[in-house]
Amino acid sequence: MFVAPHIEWAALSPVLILLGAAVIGVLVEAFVPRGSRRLVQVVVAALALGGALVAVTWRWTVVQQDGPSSLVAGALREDAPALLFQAILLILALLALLVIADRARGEDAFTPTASAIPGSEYEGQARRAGLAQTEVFPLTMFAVTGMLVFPAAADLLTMFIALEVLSLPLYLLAGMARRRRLVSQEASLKYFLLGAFSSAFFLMGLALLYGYAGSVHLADIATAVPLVSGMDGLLLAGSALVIIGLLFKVGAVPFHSWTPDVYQGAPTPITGFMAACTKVAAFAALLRFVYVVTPGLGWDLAPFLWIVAILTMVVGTVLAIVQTDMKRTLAYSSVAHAGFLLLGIIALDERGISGILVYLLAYGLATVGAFALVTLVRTKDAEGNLVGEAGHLSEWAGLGRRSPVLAVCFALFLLSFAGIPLTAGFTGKFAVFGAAVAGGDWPLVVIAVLASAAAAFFYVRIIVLMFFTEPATGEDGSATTVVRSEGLTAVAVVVCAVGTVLVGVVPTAVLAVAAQASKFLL
Amino acid sequence: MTNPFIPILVMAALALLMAIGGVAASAVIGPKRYNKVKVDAYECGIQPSPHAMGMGRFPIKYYLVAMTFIIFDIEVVFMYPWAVAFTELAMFGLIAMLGFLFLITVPFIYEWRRGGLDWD
Amino acid sequence: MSILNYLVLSGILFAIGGTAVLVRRNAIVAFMGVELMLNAANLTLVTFARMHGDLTGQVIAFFVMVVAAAEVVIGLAIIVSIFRTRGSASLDDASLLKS
Amino acid sequence: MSIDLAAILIVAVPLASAGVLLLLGRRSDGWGHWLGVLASAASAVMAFVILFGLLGRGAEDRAVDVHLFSWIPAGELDVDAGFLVDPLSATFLLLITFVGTLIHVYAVAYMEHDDDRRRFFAYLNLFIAAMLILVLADSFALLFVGWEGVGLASYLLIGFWNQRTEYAVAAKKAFVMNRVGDMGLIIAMGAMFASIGSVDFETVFAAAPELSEGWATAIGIALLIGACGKSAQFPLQAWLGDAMAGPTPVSALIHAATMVTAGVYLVVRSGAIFEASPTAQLLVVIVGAITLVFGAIVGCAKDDIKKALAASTMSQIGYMMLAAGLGPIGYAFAIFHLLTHGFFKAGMFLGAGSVMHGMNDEVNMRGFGGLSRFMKVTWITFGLGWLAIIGFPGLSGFWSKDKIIEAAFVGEGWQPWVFGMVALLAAGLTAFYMSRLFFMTFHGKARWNDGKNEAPGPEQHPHESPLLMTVPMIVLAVGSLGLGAFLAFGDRFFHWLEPVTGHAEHHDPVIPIPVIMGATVVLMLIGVLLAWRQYWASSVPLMPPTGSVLTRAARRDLYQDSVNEAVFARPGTHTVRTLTYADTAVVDGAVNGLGAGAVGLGERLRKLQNGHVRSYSAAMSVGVVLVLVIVLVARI
Repeated sequence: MFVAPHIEWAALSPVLILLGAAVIGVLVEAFVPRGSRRLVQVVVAALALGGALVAVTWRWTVVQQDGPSSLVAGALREDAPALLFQAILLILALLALLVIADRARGEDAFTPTASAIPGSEYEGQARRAGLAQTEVFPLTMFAVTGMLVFPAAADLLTMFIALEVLSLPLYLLAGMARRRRLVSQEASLKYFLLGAFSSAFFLMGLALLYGYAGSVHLADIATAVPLVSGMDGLLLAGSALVIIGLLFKVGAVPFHSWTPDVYQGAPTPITGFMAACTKVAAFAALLRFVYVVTPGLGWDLAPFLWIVAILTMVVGTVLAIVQTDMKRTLAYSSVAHAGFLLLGIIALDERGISGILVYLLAYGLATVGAFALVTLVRTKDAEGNLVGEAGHLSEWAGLGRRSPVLAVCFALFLLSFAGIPLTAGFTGKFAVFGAAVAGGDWPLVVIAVLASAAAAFFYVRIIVLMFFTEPATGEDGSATTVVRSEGLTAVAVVVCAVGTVLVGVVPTAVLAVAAQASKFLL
Repeated sequence: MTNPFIPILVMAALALLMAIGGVAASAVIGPKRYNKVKVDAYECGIQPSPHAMGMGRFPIKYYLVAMTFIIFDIEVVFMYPWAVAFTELAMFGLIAMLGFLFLITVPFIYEWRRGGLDWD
Repeated sequence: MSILNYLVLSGILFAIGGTAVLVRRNAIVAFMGVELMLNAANLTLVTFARMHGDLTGQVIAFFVMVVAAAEVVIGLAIIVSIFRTRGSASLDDASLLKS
Repeated sequence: MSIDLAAILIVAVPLASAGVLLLLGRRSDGWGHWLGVLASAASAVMAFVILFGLLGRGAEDRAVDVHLFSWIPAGELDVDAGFLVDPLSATFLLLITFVGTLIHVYAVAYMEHDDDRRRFFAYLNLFIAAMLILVLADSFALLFVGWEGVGLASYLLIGFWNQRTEYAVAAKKAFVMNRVGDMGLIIAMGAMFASIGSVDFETVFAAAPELSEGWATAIGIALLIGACGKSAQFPLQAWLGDAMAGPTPVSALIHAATMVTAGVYLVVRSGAIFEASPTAQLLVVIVGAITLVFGAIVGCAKDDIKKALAASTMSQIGYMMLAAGLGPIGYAFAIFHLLTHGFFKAGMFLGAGSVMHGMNDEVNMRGFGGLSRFMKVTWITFGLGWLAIIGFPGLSGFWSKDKIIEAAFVGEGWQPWVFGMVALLAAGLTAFYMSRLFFMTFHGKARWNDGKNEAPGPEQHPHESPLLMTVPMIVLAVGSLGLGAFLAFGDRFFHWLEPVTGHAEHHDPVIPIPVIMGATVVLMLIGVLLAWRQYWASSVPLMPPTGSVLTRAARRDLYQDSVNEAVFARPGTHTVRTLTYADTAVVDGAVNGLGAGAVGLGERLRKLQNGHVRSYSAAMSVGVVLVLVIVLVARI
């Protein structure tokens, strides 16, 4: 009755490497003395991400030769798009890791004692002792593991588990900011509660689809679509709920309300990591679900997806315009980007897949880079003590004159967000909008173009603020200052900037690879 | 053939009888002397915290143990289906279960080394 | 007994859970609402497993239980730490982040 | 050197120079400006290499496609980046690099006391490179890259003195209005892609004649919107006046000679599309005609010398637009006028800069007067520019403008009469306001404080500018004087452009040509005479006459002045006011309205984000329920 499944160890190697690193990370916490933990953790994590990237590249060549295959009794699917999504994820995670590990001014972005009461004597002692919450690294590794499984998940159960594996560490990481502990904890609570709420919907959708098809394999559900009649309700409601669960993760309206609060409250390096990587993973899963299961339902799900896409673009853009906090502005802009990406999902076209791949790469590079820069801009009080990150937009005024390099990089990322030609963002928008046009979704593209024109307004506003406005000093004598990174953040920013320019100026290679990857999904 | 549920019904009736009977008997027979310890809330034998919600120290250890318990207890749920299919899965199943147990042990070691199990 | 009854029951449980999340102020109770929703899904899964004569649904239910347990642990950790900071587990108090 | 290599170098050199200047930062402060000049000069040399390369070929092979690389090769969305060198783009190359180099030289002296001179030159070089990409592009996609590039450079240069808030605001206004135009271009590209499946010139223009009229009109109107944004044409003209906040060399190069003419270039280049849609063509002519009159009226009322020149630029581009909308018959005239205008207007802007240089950055013409004695070179060069723009027989402007007026009279029905009369009338207006500007600045009594008279303000010591500034002005003045005649002689310029613009059949205007010519000259003379009476022969009040306290002598002249004001200036002011109002209320309103609407909507939506988890989950639940209803109801 039960048959032992065949395990394709080689194909699982990227996931296994990361999982192994995460487990080793936990053991390091247990056995390595406090002083050397951080170094060991960073090295283990970086090696694991690099190793996984190599493994993914190797699997890519194998898949190019032998074609896609199913793994572990159909739980996972190894095909070109999945591998490419994983590669993008690993690159972005590696860059984000550099930012997470950076200790500008000898302090990382995380509280030394997440469990202590903020402002308590114990916390003060821990800070003075220079303690560090190095659990951040194994948690990050677990999250990346979940993300890596997400694009390849070929059944809903695997998808659900991967969703939880990537979410649970993020809930914790969101609450570990060094400064503004209350806000950080609140972000954590909100993220957790709403995340759990949305996964309940996902699970209910899973159950309904199981009831409809008698299986949770995406391929089985897809084949059942034309066959089983009389239970359309189950199928449609199930698909809708599963899609809603995924839309929550990508931050689409009206399931976006956690995004601004969590992005603002979480430690900034984590915000960058989660904004970039979660979005990549969730879109990968959404893409697979929509393209494999629901092509036959296009007509029924289209109104829903159209409305969500339009709302997401409009609400994200409009709310970004009225924000006064830098991280919140970027959060809403990420909501708007989710809307643009949904165009590629709706297109239901091969080009949609490659478009989304390119767009996500462009968006991810700019996001990691932008948040990395946000970590470096700090407020200084009248006595010259660093108080925390400069969150309010007005504090960014005149930055162009004080740290031109930083400001120029930030402007570059903003221009990429805005989709100005010769930046990666333009290539991405071009690819996605092109796919949507080819899919015949003209009205959506018109709205998207209008929304991105309006969005350019607030990106430009920030650039104007940085370059053409006098730096302001607060009433209490506080001022904005830029701290020197330990070097890691600088490396990450430079890589992101170079990547953004390269993908914008010579997108040929990236587009070619993405086009290759869009061929055999299913 | 009698209904297979009858033994369960009988079990339930007996359990009910014991529960109600015990309380009733102590109410009828037992001596009635009250003191502070008796009227206090019962918290698994530890000193009840004075005002659980609000002022005073929060019994964080208690929650820690509860969480540890929940997670390790629930993981065991996977052993039941494994036990059912043990023969068919044979060596593969054994190795897989050992791997699973190892993975469970890792956080246990972490908790132990970081002092999560020290009571004070 | 018809399969439909179980489905209706799980639907009701799901709705009760959802309502609890929406109306209860206490973070722990709201969270219990989420757990109730997960269990409603479990009931659905088991019901369908029965209907299809297939074990997948039951196996999934096991997985869901474990995931729910993990969620409980993390959720409690977050709620406890925020409670210790603020002395309250009310969701409405946690509204520093807005607009 | 081959044309291919020259075409690549002409862009690469200024781009590299800009990069070096920006990257080296303060380290290159000492010599950065000369590097900028050299880079621009090198481009000019390349432009001549290209010119002679093309002249060495037969008229038919004067089109070289330089393939650079495959930019976005995504299936059907195949976009190659390449340069197209043909007589039209070569003409622009010469204009941009030649005038650009002169202005670079001028700016070395003009910006001497600015700490950020190096950065200024970096931006100028960046502008040159972007503008060259714009005119060299062989597809709308690459053209768009240049289009955005010049927009960016213009934005950076307008806001160069960004320490002053109003300048930064002006820069932003220019940027936002340009974005409206850019949207037009993007939409045009989208429509091209939808209807033709490509955005490169060759394919699009080959397919244009077969295009259905609906598509052609849609693309044409979208392109026109793009052109209006960049060329400050009605109704997107408002930014140009404010753009004068930038340093004067910028106004000369970008906002007179080159960038603002990009719209005309776009319309001429896309001629094939406009020819497929008479509606779009008519719209181009109407837009040109409206701007022509609009700019002229505004020019009559402005007291700020740079703003008056800006209004005149707007008006002259209106001429070019009008010509470009007339079809093949007008293309060559439009480009011809663009070329001569590039010279005389740049020369006048430099002259204005020279005047400001000598007058402590004063821009109010009511505070000038009688400067001809103090700035001989400036006076003469500016005078030549003035004669050229009013169309004085023999000078550059005469040849180019007259052709346009004649062409406007060609056609059937009401159109030649209306557009012809507008073009004719505007020639008179042009003569009036340019003479007003010239006389108010250089002639009449000195109205500035020379230490002896009772004029208010600090004492002024007007002086001629250094050689570095006067030499470029002289060169441009020579161009204003002779370029028109040189090119018009034997129609050589029109033959040169023929491979691009196509051969235009000769048509007779509805009025005989000598009559038109005569009328033009008469109107011109009337305009000059009126201006002479008002601004030279009689004294000009220091304050604009409305509601100001004036000296007794000025008060006596007020009557005369107000007649003049009533005839020209007051309606002008009123029209300007109304138009400005319409501009603020309608166009800015639309732009701001979009912004304000978004902000209002945002403020409302913001309330939903109240920080309470429970309302977030409520929003999600409502979403879920709605989704289920939509999905399930759609099924039933």
